[in-house]
Amino acid sequence: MPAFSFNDTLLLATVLFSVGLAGVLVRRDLVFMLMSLDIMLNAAALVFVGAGARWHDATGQVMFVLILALAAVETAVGLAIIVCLHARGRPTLDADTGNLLRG
Amino acid sequence: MNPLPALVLLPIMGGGVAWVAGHVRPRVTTTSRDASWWVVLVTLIVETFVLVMATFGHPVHTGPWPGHFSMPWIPAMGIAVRLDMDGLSLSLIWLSLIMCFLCVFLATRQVTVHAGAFRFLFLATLTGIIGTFLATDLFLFFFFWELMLVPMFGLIAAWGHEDRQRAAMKFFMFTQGSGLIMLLSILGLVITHYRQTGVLTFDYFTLAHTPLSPAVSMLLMLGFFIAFAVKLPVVPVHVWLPDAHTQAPTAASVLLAGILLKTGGYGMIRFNIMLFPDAASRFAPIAMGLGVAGIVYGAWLAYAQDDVKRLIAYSSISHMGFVLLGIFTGSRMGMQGAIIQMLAHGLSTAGLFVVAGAIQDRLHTRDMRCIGGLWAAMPRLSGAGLFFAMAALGMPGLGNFTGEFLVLLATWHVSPLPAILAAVGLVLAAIYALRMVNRIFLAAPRTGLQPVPDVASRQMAVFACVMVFLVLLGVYPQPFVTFSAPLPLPVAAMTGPEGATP
Amino acid sequence: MHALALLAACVTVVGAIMVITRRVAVHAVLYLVVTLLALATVLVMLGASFAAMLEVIIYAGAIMVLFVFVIMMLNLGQPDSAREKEWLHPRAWLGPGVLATIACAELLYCLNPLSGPAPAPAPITAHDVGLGLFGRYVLMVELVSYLLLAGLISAFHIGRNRVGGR
Amino acid sequence: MGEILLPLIILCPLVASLVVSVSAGRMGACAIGTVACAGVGLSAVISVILSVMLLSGPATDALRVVLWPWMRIEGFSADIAFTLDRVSMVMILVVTIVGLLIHVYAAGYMRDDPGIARFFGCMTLFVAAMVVLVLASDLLCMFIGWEGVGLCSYLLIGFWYDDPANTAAARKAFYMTRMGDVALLCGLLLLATATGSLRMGTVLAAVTDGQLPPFSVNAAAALILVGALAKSAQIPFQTWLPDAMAGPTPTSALIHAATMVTAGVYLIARLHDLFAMAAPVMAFMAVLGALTLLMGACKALVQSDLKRILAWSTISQLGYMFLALGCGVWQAALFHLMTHAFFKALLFLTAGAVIMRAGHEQDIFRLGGLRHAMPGLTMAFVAGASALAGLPLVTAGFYSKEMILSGVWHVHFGLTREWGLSGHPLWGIALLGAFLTALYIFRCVFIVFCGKAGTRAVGRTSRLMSIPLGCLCVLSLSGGVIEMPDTLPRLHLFSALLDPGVPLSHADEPIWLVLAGAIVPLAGLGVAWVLWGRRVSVMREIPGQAAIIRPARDGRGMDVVYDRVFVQPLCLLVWLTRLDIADHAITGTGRLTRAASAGMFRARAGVVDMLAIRATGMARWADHLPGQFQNGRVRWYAAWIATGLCAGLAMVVLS
Repeated sequence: MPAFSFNDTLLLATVLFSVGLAGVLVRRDLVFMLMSLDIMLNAAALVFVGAGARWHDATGQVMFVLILALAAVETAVGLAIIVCLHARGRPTLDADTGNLLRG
Repeated sequence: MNPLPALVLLPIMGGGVAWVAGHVRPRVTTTSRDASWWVVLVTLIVETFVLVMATFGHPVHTGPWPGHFSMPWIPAMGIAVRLDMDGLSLSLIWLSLIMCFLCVFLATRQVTVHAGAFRFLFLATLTGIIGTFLATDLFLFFFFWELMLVPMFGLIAAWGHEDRQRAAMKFFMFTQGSGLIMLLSILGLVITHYRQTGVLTFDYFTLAHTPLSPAVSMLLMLGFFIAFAVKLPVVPVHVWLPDAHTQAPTAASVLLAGILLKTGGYGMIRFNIMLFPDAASRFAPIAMGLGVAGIVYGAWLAYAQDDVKRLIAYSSISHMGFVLLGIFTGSRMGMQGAIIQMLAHGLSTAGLFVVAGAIQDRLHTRDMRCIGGLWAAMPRLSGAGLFFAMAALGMPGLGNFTGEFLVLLATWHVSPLPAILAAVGLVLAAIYALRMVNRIFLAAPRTGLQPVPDVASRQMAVFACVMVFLVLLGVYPQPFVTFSAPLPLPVAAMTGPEGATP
Repeated sequence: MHALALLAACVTVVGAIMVITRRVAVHAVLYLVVTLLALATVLVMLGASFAAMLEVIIYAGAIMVLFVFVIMMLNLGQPDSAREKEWLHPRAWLGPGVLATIACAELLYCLNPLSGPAPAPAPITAHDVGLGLFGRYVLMVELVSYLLLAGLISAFHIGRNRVGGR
Repeated sequence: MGEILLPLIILCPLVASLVVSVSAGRMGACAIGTVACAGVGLSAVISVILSVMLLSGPATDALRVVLWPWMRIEGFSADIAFTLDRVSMVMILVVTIVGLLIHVYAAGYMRDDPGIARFFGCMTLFVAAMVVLVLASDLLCMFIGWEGVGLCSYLLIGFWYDDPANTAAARKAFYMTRMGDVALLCGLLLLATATGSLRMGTVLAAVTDGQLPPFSVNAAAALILVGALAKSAQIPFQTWLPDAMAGPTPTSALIHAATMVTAGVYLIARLHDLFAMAAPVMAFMAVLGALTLLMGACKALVQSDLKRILAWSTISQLGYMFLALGCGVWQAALFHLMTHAFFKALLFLTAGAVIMRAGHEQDIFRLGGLRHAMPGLTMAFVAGASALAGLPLVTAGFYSKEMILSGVWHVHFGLTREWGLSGHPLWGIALLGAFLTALYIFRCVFIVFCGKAGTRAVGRTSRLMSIPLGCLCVLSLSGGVIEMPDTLPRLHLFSALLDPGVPLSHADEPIWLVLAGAIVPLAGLGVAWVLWGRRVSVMREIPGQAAIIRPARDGRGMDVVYDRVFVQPLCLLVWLTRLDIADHAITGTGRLTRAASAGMFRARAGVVDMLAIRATGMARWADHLPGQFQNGRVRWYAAWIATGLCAGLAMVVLS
């Protein structure tokens, strides 16, 4: 019996995804949101790889590579923003204060 | 060369040149005529020549009516640029041109800022109007119908008086909303035609022969009727007119009263009576009721107004009630009475608006309470005002009476009651017209007024022309009647349907 | 399910939970690194060794290091812990928590018909991935390069503005 | 030749009017006067020439000129056509000759008035409109004249527009006549629908050979009668004429005595065939005429304003004419119309001269004793007064009134089979009216000219004004000769003139009938002499006299009633609905919705206060939903995305 059936992968990915989602919603600090975001990304990547393994198709891993690239870029830009916010002298990294685009 | 497309495109091109001219040589002094004014004048003169050529030129007999022009526009949908001219549209175009000359000569004093833009919008409205009168492709008709509104909205919103934004918005909302209802019925008609004959076309003549069930034809007819009822202000939906008129600059309100209201009447004749004859006859009692209500209601409210322009606006609602009554009597006499009434109303109300505009330019107020008697200060202007007030109250011997008499006679043929009620409207018309005359012309002059210049003799000449037209229309209307009779739809299907079969 | 697989899955989940519950940013980052490594093991078990390797090198290695570097540089840790505590007041996280659990339950309920028992005997090697990557998806690789370039420029631009103070 | 001259009659005054009004500032007063008089004079001359031509020709022919087709539409055709036959000849002579005399008088009377150009513009336009009305052979063409005359009377009554009372009187006159015109128009519509054209010939032919059902004949006759009543200020519409005295005196003379007010009588006279078919309408007209006759005479008896006395006397004389028309003797009505035009114009012009010389004083009690100051005017006024009273043999009024009385005596209305109204009671009322007429006119004569001296008269009446007075004196005294009652030498020139076919003379006319008609005016003169002639006026001693006179004097009786019944509620209603109801509704709904949302917001705010801060966030959300929604907080968006996700999945789960 293989170590990890597709069913389990989905189970794990779902849990990870919802944990990441909770993290994004709960934490008001931008850094924590970024991290939770990464968890969610990984959950998605996991599903891809799981599917690839299940149907024995390399595409899963190709998508995995892309997600990695995406995560990299996303983190880079996120951190740049955080650095810029911090440099601007904002006391806290509260996501809610940055709401200039209010309707 | 076929004059019709030139007739439609010339004003808009002239407008463009006027706009450019307005920018190139901005207005030097208020009195001197600037470049854009001359451009407008030249455009109008050339337009008149083209119209003369169209009127007396040899009729091009390709289409069912004298003037015809057709060019495929969106073949896939069966939409073509079809322009057809018969007596009715020709006479209304002549009226539009007279209105424009009237505006150019008399109502240009207060347009000092952005004169070029003002002239462009003015001529754009004229294009929309002439297009509406000529288009016999329902899509093209709708296109010109909407084209008419936008520049007029601009004119009112930019050059209007104190409360112009609200008035312009109200005007636009009303006419635009009803226009959309018309679009629905146009599409409904085209689709039913397509389902039955497999021919997808917007052409007026082929669509006229679509066999419709009574319910569907009544529905489509109502769609058209609502759009034209808002334009020709019929009582419940007339609310935009008084505001639009009081806030519009003189030239715009002359154009609005002179011609835009007539497009409503024209539309009713062309698209209600001639397109859905049986539905129209079934709808006639209600329409005549609305007409009579309009007459009495308009006159009633005109009496209570203190604002000159608002009073004139309500009086034109009352006159348009006659037009509606005449159109729906169903007989040719009623139709011709309505057309004469439209022509006469155009002339008399435009005259009244120019007089009111002149008073407002000189005294900077429209409130009759604080305009004292003007006869002593401005005998010529007051004389013109008196003449046009007499025309407005339907003095026999002037155009309005001829129209009203024919409408009343046609209505009497149908049933005496609406005719009597409409005749009561005549008494109310006398009441408000004379009340106006006795408050601003024949009244004790207000003390403390600095001397006000009277109308220049040149402008009086233009007034005189309009007066002559009115008297001619009143005393010798026969040529106008034969000239502006709407030609009936050709019974046989049009020669070769324009629409492309998909 | 094999014991080792279970262990890896638990570590991943617990790590993720610890990430979102920590008050101090540095602890959270370290937990995140742990989670990623656990995830790599899961990937190995799925037979995607190449993916696991990438995960460890790029994700855990590069991105998380960047995270740690930024957090350390901006010493976001200590002074904010009191404020974080206030933010983590139950009233704050109750709503989203409930929301997340609902989402998770629905996902689980939906996904179970999809997963069949079928086994995955042969692992997918780097060779297959390479073929796929530069075979059918060569265009996507180019697009990804553009994405990275865009990310680079924007990160540089945002970062640089700090000096200008605009 | 006639074809050219006939339109000229209309063209001359029209051109004169145009010239005068266009040249408002530039022409001098006398130049304007001459142009106006020339215009009217020319048309008078032409009408005389044409009349002579007509009289020389055979009796029945008429000169018909069709200028151009007015309206040619299927179902209706009308054209601008003019006819000069015997009836319109009489009327055109009256209008143009009396008009000319009044214009000559007015040239002198209005010389120093600044608005003389506008005055003569309107006067000549009036004559032109009146001529159109008289000569029109197409009822619609007549309607142009009919309304034109109303317009000119409005402009002339409100001539001195500085005083709002004048313009109010002018408007009142126009509204009243306009109501009648609308009724007339409905009558014309009825006839046009029935007969397809409004040419008098076709209409009368269609009516006489019974193409119209009796009901519509009666309806048409009734509507036309209402139009005529309004124009001639009879019972229901009589309040506007006394107020119309606000205009200058020549206007009152021309319009409100000689021509316009008699237009109704002329119209009915021309359509007598139509009215002959409508017996009930004739009876109603006769009764109405009699009532107006009495009411006018009583009112005139108590007036203190000289011009108002003459106005009420005009109304009562018109009552005579309508009585005659009602009794079918339209020739008598026309004859009385002619003589009335002469002596009433004379009275008005003399009154105008008297008022002008007495410093614009119109109250007869303050005038007093003017016979020494202005002997000529006194003689003219007495001549007019005697003609009005109808003193026997010597005045025209006598003959015309005699003709009416005999006509009324012999009439018998067979309204219903058993009940018929014979002419005798009407004759009695007419006789009483004659007595009252003599009474009030000689009361006026004695108070103004005899008695103690009132205000001092200044200046002399210019020669220009006295010539017309002289002519009118001659006309009003000798005018009646051409039509003698039978007992005297058989001389029926006038009725022969009108329609030679029907011999009017009644063989068995009792002699005492004529005598009664002669004695009554003399009796009236005597009683007036007793009451007001002697030094001490007996009238003042009669106790309780004030009680009777005061309500009637101000002549506001019917006016007050009309005002309270019609005008006040109408004005109130108009004021109430001055805001456009439809407009009000639409702007109202707009305001309503805004108020509702604000109200809703306030209510929401009250409830939410109790909840926690997030709840207050929700309240703000209620006020401006979209703004609140995009509040810029990233997590807020994330939360909503998550909710969306849950919702989507829930749908999948549940379906």
